[in-house]
Amino acid sequence: MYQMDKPILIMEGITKEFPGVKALDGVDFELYPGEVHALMGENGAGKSTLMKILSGVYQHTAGKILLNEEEVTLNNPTVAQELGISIIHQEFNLFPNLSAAENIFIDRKEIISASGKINWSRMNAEAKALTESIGADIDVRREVQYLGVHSQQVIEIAKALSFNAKILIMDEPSAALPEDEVQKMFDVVKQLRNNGVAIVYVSHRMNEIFKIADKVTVLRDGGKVSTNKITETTEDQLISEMVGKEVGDLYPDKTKRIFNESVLNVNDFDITSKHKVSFSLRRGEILGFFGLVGSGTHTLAERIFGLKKGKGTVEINGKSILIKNPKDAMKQGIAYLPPDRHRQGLVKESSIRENMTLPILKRISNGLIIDKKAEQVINEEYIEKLSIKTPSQNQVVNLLSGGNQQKVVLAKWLTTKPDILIMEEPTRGVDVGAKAEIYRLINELSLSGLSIILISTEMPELIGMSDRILVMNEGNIVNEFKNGEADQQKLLKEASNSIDKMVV
Amino acid sequence: MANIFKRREAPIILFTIVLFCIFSLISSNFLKPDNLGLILTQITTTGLISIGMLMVILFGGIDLSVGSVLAVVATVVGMLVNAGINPFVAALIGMVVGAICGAFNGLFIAWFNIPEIITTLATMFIFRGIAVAISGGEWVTNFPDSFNFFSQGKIIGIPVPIALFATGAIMFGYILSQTRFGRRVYAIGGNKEAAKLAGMSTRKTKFLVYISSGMLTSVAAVIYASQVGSIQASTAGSGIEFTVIAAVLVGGASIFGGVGTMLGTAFGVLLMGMIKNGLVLTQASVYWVDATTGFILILAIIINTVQRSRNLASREGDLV
Amino acid sequence: SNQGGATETPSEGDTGGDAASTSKSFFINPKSIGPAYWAAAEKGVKQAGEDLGVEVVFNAPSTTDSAQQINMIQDMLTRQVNGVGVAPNDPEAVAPVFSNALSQDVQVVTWDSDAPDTDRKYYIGAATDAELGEQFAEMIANQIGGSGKVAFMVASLSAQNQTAKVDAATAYLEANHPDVEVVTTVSSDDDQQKAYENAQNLISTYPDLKGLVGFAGAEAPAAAQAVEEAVNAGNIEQGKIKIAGFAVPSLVKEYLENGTIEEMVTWDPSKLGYTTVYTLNLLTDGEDVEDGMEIPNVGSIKVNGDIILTGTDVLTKDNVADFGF
Amino acid sequence: MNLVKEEVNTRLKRLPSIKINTISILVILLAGLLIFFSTQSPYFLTTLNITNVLVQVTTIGLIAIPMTYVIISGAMDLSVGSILGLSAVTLGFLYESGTNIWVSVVLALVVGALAGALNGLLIARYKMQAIVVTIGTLVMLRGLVYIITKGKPISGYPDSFYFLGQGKVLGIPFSVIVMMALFSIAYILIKKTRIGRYTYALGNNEEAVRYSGINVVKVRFLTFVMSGLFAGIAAIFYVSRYASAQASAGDGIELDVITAVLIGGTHIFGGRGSLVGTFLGVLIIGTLRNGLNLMGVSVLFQTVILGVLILVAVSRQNK
Ligand SMILES: Nc1ncnc2c1ncn2[C@@H]1O[C@H](COP(=O)(O)OP(=O)(O)OP(=O)(O)O)[C@@H](O)[C@H]1O
Ligand SMILES: Nc1ncnc2c1ncn2[C@@H]1O[C@H](COP(=O)(O)OP(=O)(O)OP(=O)(O)O)[C@@H](O)[C@H]1O
Ligand SMILES: [Mg+2]
Ligand SMILES: [Mg+2]
Repeated sequence: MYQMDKPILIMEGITKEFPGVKALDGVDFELYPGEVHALMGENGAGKSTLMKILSGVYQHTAGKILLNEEEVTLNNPTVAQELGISIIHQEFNLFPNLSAAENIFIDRKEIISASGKINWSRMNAEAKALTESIGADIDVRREVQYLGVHSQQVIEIAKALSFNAKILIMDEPSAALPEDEVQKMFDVVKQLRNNGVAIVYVSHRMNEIFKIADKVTVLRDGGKVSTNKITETTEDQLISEMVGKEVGDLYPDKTKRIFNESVLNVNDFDITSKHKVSFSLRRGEILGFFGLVGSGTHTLAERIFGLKKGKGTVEINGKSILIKNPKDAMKQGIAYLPPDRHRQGLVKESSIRENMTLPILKRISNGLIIDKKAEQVINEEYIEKLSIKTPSQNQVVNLLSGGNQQKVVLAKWLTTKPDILIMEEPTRGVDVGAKAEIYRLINELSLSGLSIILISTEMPELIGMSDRILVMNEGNIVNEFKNGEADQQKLLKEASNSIDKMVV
Repeated sequence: MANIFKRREAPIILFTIVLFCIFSLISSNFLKPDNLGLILTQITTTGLISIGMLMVILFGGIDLSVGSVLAVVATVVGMLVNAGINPFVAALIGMVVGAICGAFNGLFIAWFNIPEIITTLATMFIFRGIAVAISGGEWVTNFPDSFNFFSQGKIIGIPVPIALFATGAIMFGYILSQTRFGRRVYAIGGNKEAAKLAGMSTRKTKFLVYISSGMLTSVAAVIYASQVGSIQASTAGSGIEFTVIAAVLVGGASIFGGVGTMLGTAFGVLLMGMIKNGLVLTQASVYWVDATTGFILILAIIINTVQRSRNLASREGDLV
Repeated sequence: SNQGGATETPSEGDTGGDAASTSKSFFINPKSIGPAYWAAAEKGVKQAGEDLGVEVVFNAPSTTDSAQQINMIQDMLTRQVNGVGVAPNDPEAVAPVFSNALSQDVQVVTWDSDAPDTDRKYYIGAATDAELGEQFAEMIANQIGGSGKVAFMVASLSAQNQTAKVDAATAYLEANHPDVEVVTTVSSDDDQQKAYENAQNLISTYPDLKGLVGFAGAEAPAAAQAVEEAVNAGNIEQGKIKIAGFAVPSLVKEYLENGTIEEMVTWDPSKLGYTTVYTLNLLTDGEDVEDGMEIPNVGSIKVNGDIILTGTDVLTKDNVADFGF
Repeated sequence: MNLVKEEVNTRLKRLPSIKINTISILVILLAGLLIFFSTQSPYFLTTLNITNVLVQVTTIGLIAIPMTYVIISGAMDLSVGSILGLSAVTLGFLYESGTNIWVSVVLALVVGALAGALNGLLIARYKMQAIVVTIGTLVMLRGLVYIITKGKPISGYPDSFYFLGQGKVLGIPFSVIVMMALFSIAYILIKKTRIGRYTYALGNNEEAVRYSGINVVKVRFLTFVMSGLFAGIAAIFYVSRYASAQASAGDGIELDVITAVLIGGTHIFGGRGSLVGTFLGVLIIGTLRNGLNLMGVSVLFQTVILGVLILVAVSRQNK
């Protein structure tokens, strides 16, 4: 059916210019049937742009694309789909108001019967079959807005699969998925590869690349740096190719840390009316939380920060405090870095300056008037401290790369001078260079006495950063791992075991 | 059964029924078949316009110009029938005129990317001026009897206005819920970017919706002219956009687009018509009519909101 | 500078363009622009401008909005017109701008709708609101045989000239026809469809309704249309519901002819317009109107103190064809 | 990384220039109107007429101030005209029934603010769609006005009260001074204070503001209270200027106000806009009306011209 030794796709000298920007500069890229080809690079390196060209969303300004040795013009997404190229975009592209099945088959001729009517039963059945083939169990008639993030990701994947694609592009498909779902997705990817589908896999997660990819291509500043067999390269080599220089250890040394006084005590604290948790956080400690989707880590964070209503008090520095809203939490020195910087973290059309001081405007106002000077000083301080790359503090955050955007959110919360910082997915979608910097920062902060709750679904990050890791499962804390005790298998096992077998 | 209550239209349908019962209790005349027929006839113009408005709102847009389009078409059709043109031919020409008005809106919105509310605010003024200019400021009236068909005629025993509205509602209800074009309208309203990535032409779809909306409004205009019997271009249909928008939104549509159904809209229209009729029938003091109408509207909105938050609360996710 | 086209009237085709520019100019201000009633009035205004060789500007806001109307009067005072004729949307609110006009030696009259507590020199109407209200009341009472239920239909619940007529009619019925019961008053807000639906709803609400009284131009045709439909549908008998009040002849012609309406009160708005310009012209020449004076195109007028009345007509199927509006 | 910098720089240059453009286009437009009308009418460019225009725009101007806030914050208030009517007749009703005029004024303002609070409560607290809610209150409050007045205008106020709408200070109408002062205060508030920051941020990304620990309900609530209060202020000047509180006062004014705000460059979907722009938008509408009136152009053509102006002036506001 296909020939493994002949490239199904050749992209030659692809150049893409946006007004004032050269996003891609003469990139060559080859793809063979039955391979998983990873694409890596820093934020803004051009990965998504290259893939959008391949899927007909953007048109290249120079270069050519050969499919099965024939030159093709991919001038819109439908053409690409008809040629067997389908893509899972980096950002979700779902219709929240439509059902899962409709999302998968939106605007497709296949589900229209001769009379022009949509064949609902066929569509729902096929959608169900597709999602089940990925090992997911979702109600395909349900509107997507009522589904959770991982179901949404499943739909994206199912949608891409529904085309019977010969080339499948996955642009950071794992960014929003917890570890166990990633596993399921990998099973699907492998199955597809065995069926001869060529897969482009874009990710910032190094461990995934080594687990799934056959080849890896690195882009830097819009140009191609290298293409290697995965067996012939190493993590360090990839990192230095991506960043353009050597990067030291990603994670700081955590061996010689001792903690005494506890800052935050949580006793029988309601996550929901049915679920209560207890734990304590000590000064300068990085306390990791691991849990799969629905485990309650996110709700816990929002409850402590007062974003979700509920009963129950926490004890801060020995005093019992009732937190009704974020203001109460901030008064107690709590800050919360939310998981989704686009939706929850940033006012993207405002400047860095305005974003950074949003939570502390009251503090830096003289009466009603904002003290511009003070604001600028604070901005300068944090832009430097966090080495945010920007020409000026008046830069609109929309124009920053993901890593720098994330640093702005972090800076925003550091300006509140918190004692306790809750961070959720602090490096989601952030490239390795920026990641290293963020880790360095987190570590420095904890050394200077800041107590940190680190909620993450990225296990290497948790293991590398945390002094202790608590695992949550179905709204309960099921286990605790001290520094050095945890590994990925153990974490996953605790997090995914059925609850009734657990003894706390 | 449980499923019925989960439907988005459930609250508005229930609310309409409750109000229906209340009016029936207060006024013995309300339940009479004649009166029920009256309500149905009276809602046909707003009803037909609401169909187009529903589609526009599904896109996340809004159309403020419908009243002025109605005036243009009613004036043109009225003058044509008075000039001796066959009423059906005149009505068809009216639909062409309506389609042109819709295309004009669509052009600015879909091709020049000017937000709906701005385009239609402008065309609301412009079309009204055109209508008055065409009429020369005169009343268009004294239509030939043959024109009465559109208000008093019957098709298989059903009054023509009701038949037209029902046909429109069923046809577009079907198109919206069962065809590719209809689902595109929902998709674009739900997520424009995703719709583009899925290869849909948002422009073409929008353009078509505005043309359909113009044509639906022109059918309403023909009924209007025939019912009212005289057209004053400067006032005909002015302010109708508020009633229509209110009906669509009360019917469960979201102003942010993507959400709303023909069934809900039909009930929204019915509710609005019933309030108007019911408040006269219950002999409420004339000074209280507006206040009561507004209050009932707000009540309906509140009920819709409660339903929406109940749905959201059932969202799957992180131990909500 | 003649961009106004349709409404500015520099006496097109007049004998001396120069004369027009050096002579007087008047601002004639209806309640709003657009409604055909005012369009009819405009004809008389223009005609008078032409006949008298004066410049007339006929303009108003597009809705019956008192604030915008006053702004417009103010603008025309800036333009230094010699006289203004106003049909006020709010009779109280025009007081300041009228005294302002007077202080600039601008002659002020009201027409169609009065503002008695202001500095206006004259009010020009077909008849006083009280007289009209009583005339309507008498007409409906007669038609229904002196007893039964009637409903009032007005264009606005807040317009002085409507409420004054309603009050007079109500009082007249109470005094002279105690068996006539006014069941309700409904307002169309100048919207024909609403007037039509109001009429339908009234017929449906009061099965024993005997009369509908229209107080403004859009009401009677809407009432007649609804009654005719109800008769055609067999819901009521022909002639059971009578219609009285004010009507524009051309709008009710077919209903008079087919018997849905027997008689109505009417007056020609263009005569009001003509008289307004004529009066302002006299006033600015230092002259005055006199009772019984003949005005060309209008006929003889009645002057009663500061009120000028042009008179009303009773419209029947026999004379409806004679009216040119 | 150079690439990013370069792009950032070109973007940077473009961004502020967009802002300047909006304002400068409006200034050019206004200047163009002034020049055009002064060639068309000798009465146009007189102190008297300019004063007239300024007085005439006070109602729209006063309401356009909070409307700018409301629209920037990503919402909409269609009920302002009805609130104006309600405040106006409240004032009239209270005074007529023997309340001291200044007490009546204060209570009328309170009623305006309360009506705004009702909108605010439903929209901010209970998260209902602003357009829908304010269509509801538009109808309901106007109805309330008719209940209070039974349709009759209420007039006859003490002379001291007429000073507000008709008096002058140093030759400048008092109402104009108040409008300018409120525009200035509102300008400072939106440019230099927290409230302004929150307003813009709310229109851009409400979630992010909430996650920043800011009480978004309170902020949004306040914009609606402010909207009601300013409609009340406009009502006071309205009654004082026209010496009458009529049931139809302010009917349909929301369209004028929104038109002015949109012409002023405020983004219909929120997040962007300015009070300077709104002020210019108000002046442009006022000048256009006045100039066309002086030329004797029928309002029917005036509205067509306004329609075309909206398309031309606001067409740059791409989504
Ligand atoms: N729509 C656009 N308009 C202008 N420039 C763009 C656009 N999209 C991308 N770019 C430019 O292209 C460059 C590459 O962006 P791209 O999104 O491909 O990066 P990426 O490698 O996918 O990054 P990430 O890891 O953050 O997803 C960016 O630096 C930006 O300058
Ligand atoms: N429309 C655009 N115009 C100009 N530059 C853009 C545009 N869209 C993206 N960019 C640039 O592309 C780069 C990466 O963009 P992209 O949106 O892929 O990033 P990201 O911030 O890394 O997001 P994520 O967290 O999803 O990975 C940024 O430097 C951004 O400035
Ligand atoms: Mg990308
Ligand atoms: Mg990215």
